[in-house]
Amino acid sequence: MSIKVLVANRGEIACRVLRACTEAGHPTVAVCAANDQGSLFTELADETVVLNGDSIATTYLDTQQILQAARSTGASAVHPGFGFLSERADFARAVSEAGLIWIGPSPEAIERMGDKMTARQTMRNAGVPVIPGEEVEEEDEASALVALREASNRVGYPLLLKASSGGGGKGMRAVHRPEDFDQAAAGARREAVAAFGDGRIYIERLLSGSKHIEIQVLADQHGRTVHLGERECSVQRRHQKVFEEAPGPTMTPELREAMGQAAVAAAKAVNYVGAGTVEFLLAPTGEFFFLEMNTRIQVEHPVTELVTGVDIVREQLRIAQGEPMSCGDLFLRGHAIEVRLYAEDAANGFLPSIGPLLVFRPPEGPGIRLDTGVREGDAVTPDYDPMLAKLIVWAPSRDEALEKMRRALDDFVVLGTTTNLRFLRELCDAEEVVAGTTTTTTIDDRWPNGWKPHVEESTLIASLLAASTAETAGMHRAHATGSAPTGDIAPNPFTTLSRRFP
Amino acid sequence: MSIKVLVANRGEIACRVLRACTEAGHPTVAVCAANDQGSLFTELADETVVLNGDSIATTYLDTQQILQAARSTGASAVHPGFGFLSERADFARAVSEAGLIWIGPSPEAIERMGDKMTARQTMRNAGVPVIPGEEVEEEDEASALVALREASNRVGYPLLLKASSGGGGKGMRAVHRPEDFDQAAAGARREAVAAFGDGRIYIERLLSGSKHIEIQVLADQHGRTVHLGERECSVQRRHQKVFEEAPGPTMTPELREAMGQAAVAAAKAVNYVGAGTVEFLLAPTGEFFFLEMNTRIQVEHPVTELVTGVDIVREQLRIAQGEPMSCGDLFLRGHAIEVRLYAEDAANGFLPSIGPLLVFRPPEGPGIRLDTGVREGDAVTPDYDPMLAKLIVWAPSRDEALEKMRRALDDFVVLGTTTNLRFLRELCDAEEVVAGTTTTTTIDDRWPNGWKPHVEESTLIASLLAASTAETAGMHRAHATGSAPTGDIAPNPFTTLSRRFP
Amino acid sequence: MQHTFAGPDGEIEVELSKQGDEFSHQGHIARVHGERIHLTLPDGRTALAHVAKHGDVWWVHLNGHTFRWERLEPGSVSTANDGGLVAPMPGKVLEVFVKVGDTVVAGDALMVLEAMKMEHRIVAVHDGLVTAVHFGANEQVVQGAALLEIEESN
Amino acid sequence: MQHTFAGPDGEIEVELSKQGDEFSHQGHIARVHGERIHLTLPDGRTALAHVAKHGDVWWVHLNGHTFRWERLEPGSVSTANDGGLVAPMPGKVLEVFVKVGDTVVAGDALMVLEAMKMEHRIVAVHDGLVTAVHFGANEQVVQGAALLEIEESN
Repeated sequence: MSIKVLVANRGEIACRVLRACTEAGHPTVAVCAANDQGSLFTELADETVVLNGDSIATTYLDTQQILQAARSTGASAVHPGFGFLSERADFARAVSEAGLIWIGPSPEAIERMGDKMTARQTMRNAGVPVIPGEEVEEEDEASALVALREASNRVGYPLLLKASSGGGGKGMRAVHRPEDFDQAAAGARREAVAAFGDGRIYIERLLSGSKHIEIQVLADQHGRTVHLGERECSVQRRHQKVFEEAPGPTMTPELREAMGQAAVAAAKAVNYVGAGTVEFLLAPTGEFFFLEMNTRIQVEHPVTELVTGVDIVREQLRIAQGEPMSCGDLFLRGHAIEVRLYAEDAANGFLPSIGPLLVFRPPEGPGIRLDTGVREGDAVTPDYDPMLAKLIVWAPSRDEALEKMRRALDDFVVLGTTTNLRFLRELCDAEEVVAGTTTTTTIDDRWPNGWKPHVEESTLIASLLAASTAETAGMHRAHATGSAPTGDIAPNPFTTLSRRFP
Repeated sequence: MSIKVLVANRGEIACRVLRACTEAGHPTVAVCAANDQGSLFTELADETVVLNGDSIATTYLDTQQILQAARSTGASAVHPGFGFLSERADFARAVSEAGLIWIGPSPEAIERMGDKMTARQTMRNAGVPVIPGEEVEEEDEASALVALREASNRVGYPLLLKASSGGGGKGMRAVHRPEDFDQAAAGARREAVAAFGDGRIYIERLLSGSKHIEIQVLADQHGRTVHLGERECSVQRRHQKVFEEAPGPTMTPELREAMGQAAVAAAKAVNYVGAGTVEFLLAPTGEFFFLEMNTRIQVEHPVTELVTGVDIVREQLRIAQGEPMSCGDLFLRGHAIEVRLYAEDAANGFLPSIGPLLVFRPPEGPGIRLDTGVREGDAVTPDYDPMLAKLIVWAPSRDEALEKMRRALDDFVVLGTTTNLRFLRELCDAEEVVAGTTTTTTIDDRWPNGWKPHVEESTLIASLLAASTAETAGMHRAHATGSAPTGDIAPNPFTTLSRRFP
Repeated sequence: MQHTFAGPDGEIEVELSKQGDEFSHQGHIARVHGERIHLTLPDGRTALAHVAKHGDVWWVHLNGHTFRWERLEPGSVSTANDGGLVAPMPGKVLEVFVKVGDTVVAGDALMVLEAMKMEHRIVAVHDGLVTAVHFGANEQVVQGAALLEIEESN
Repeated sequence: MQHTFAGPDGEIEVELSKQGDEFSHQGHIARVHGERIHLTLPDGRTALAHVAKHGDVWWVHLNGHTFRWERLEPGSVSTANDGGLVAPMPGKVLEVFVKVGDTVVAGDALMVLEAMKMEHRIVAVHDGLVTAVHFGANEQVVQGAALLEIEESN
């Protein structure tokens, strides 16, 4: 049976979902803001509806406009991707009430997991271990800050402030000393209000030396709930993951079974349907603690797909249509690694950067997958998240996967915008990454004063020779009218600024 | 241990091997003819040696020059790829005698399998069933033709003439009526002499309605010989495969085991070491017959890699270094399909075409692999084989793999040179392909008078609108100095000719 | 704006209308977007076209099809169907089956050419009289060389 | 031919030699091949460079590294180290921690800017005196706008 799917998202995840729908024979509808007209994902859809508005709030977050787009195009289902409206229970409810298929879990499940404070309580009740900490329900800013301050003393330092509606590192702050608490709490609240419209903050003990391990779950409407094994996503900067892998390099079959069962229990506790991820911290002691459940497809889902052979997006479509999952028993094969390519200056505190993608040539060869929403000629603007692509490799063993990732990163050419490519490449040589002993603080521990690239003298000379040769040979004249974008894009100023943005 | 690998090949297989070597940490050397300077594979190598000569015989087939290149660069191993020198026992011997590692089986194994008539006799002795037929050893042209004519009467019609040194459909002719025999035999001999320097021809009964099933084998120097399951490659035009898949759609575990064991027996009969492929015809009766063994990596190896999780080229490198194979027991997962993208006019008898690759945009998305030796801006010339790329997809099931292949082919953009993309796309809808009942004559049976594309009126109008709009908007002016190649390439004349080349 | 193209089935005229930045033809609408063209079909579906020009030929990719439209300047004549039997690529003549004065019927083999490592048989597409044979066996031919001439009989 | 580039560590001069179609500098050799440059290093290894120019900046990819070399016209002055505190991208000023006349030491927070959905703290890179503050809290800034001025103390 064919459904007409509206994808309420943009960028690489919209591309991922749209292609899966096309392959499954489902007609597709994209929605986009005016500044996304002509973006890759709009070209992959059968139809595109342009949303009125000049901000994210008035376009991709505008429930009414998106429902109207579904009505006007005759769409019968909505896929929210991740971010944006994907974890807004009210949107899920509105979609269902409009008679459309919501490709995701029930609004109730989203609510109970999406509010991180409620989720902690639900998990405690279900017997799933949670990180020691405290929730603060005060809504008023002044009294919330007081209550947080008091709670901080009971939880103890170092601690982590987190937004109850949070995600993606927004509204999150690590605090190591009581004297830094007030400024951090105010900043976290402000960022949370700006990003989510909800300033409630809770406190968790900061478990240093821990690994971030998450379990992918799938549940269909026929009562079957399974887990697809773990992903390790410990390596983070600014609380955002940059290096993810499956299986976890230190995982044992026994621990996988225990964490998998805990994840299945977590999903069942909220009658979960669809694809979801249960995140845990794995302490050096071997204990694991529930962090949160993401009630949607996850950025790093490809590594699980590559080692399990399950197409998670196709399963989402099947489940939403009421069909049973097609995947069989869990069987892991080989090793997959994903790195996130960001438009950012890794040598300058990972500050986001902008600019044209004059050249964008992903690496080629077997075992390499690229999930992206951009192509050569596009431009990186300040309007959206600076993630350009996810580069994923698979190989029969972890060592071979790392070898493949190194080669792939060496071959990835992006010119015109500063990216973290070289940082990711050197990360693949870091002792902890090679040994598989990464924790959530690996980047900070390894580069306490920030990362700088290591460049051989001969490579530096050769690069200057290349620039001089290109200038003398007039190579820019061909480029000027060729693959370069037409619009008037100012040069990226970040790399011309000799100061730090910490 | 690191070895320095010279790749004695070009195009996509050179790229495949060079990348595998780089990932494994082995330095690389490419050799190329002057007209291949700057080709993709030369840019992937650490060093490139340009071979003197203006023909394939004086460059890629010049054993002495290639050995000299190995000496001058200090290479310690030679990978021959497929085609060219890969099945020349004298080259394998010369490489070993020069103190270099030959990444392939022994010269003796190549000789016994490479001469198809000797191989048939060896297999008969090893108890492996061969196709009814006759070998003719006469070297003199006139007496060979007489002997072949006599043998043809004993074998019976329809029959197949094959070059004893043959491969890739060269020197092969199907003959359905005695009155066509003489012309066909003379043509096969002439083509065989031109292509292989050996005009010996043998005759096989033409088993119509059969499937072409081949078994991938791997054998290391520690006495382990395994098979990696089958590939079905029945769909052929001009005796060249265009559509390959694994596993075979009608294969049973019992038949796989029987054919796998026969393939292992065939390899052991010649003390085989390395990667090789044993080709069989599978008759509608369920009987299978040895066709030939290819003593090298095979064009269609990717489908086996995708369903078994084995990196065959990496295993070749390990085996040649004397290490045990790293792969475990055979475990198949999902389904893989490969199609071969040729620069050819499928609507005009599959006549090869040439031209610039003004635009070359492979499809993107999970589960898609492209093995190619070209990129946008290159040109297709008459100098080499017209295969541009292999497009390979993997999905959890055969139906999903076909769906993915259809989407991938629809999204593959090649402008400037006529290709068989649309033919491959419509092939994916052919009843026999969908049902998995393809045989070696499927293309001829389905399109007895040649294939023509089916184009909807609306698509035709839209294409004319696009051309008119592009002309009016001056879109070629940007292109002229951009991605288009600089050299003076004449327009491809094939599509302007209103006649058939059968 | 009027454009004339030669395709596999002869000449086609296109009458292009422009309104703002939209071009249209027979209910189909086009908009240029960078190096691609966004099309809207009469039924509301959209399609993406990639285009590139080489010489006088516009190559168009659309809905999984690739088109090759040779643009004819107003007043010029299409070269697509002039019937000249020219060598499609450089190669070597292996055999010639006809001589001047022979009558041939459609489907008759005329010549065998070796090119791109394979043999190609050249076949008459219509009945006619051979009026010239420009090459013999073993002669090299360059791309575009006229091989033989056949006067069509009706 | 002489070229001057500004990079992260200041200005660098390159003295380029040309022989036939080969360019060289300090024992390294370059050849243009289409839109790529083939390099030969002194130890005989080869490397492939991709290049693209944007404004005055040459972007170069080589051996897994990406370089950004701003070309300086002979006689011009690099803009790379003029110390002007300009907004790196469009955004909103959230907080200003200093006022005109304040003395600051390297590492002091000066301002918090919201851009690309995240907060960025702008920090003094040297000791000095604040001589101008051009924006207050909640003001929108366009890319390239001068935010504040600091006179360096020695």
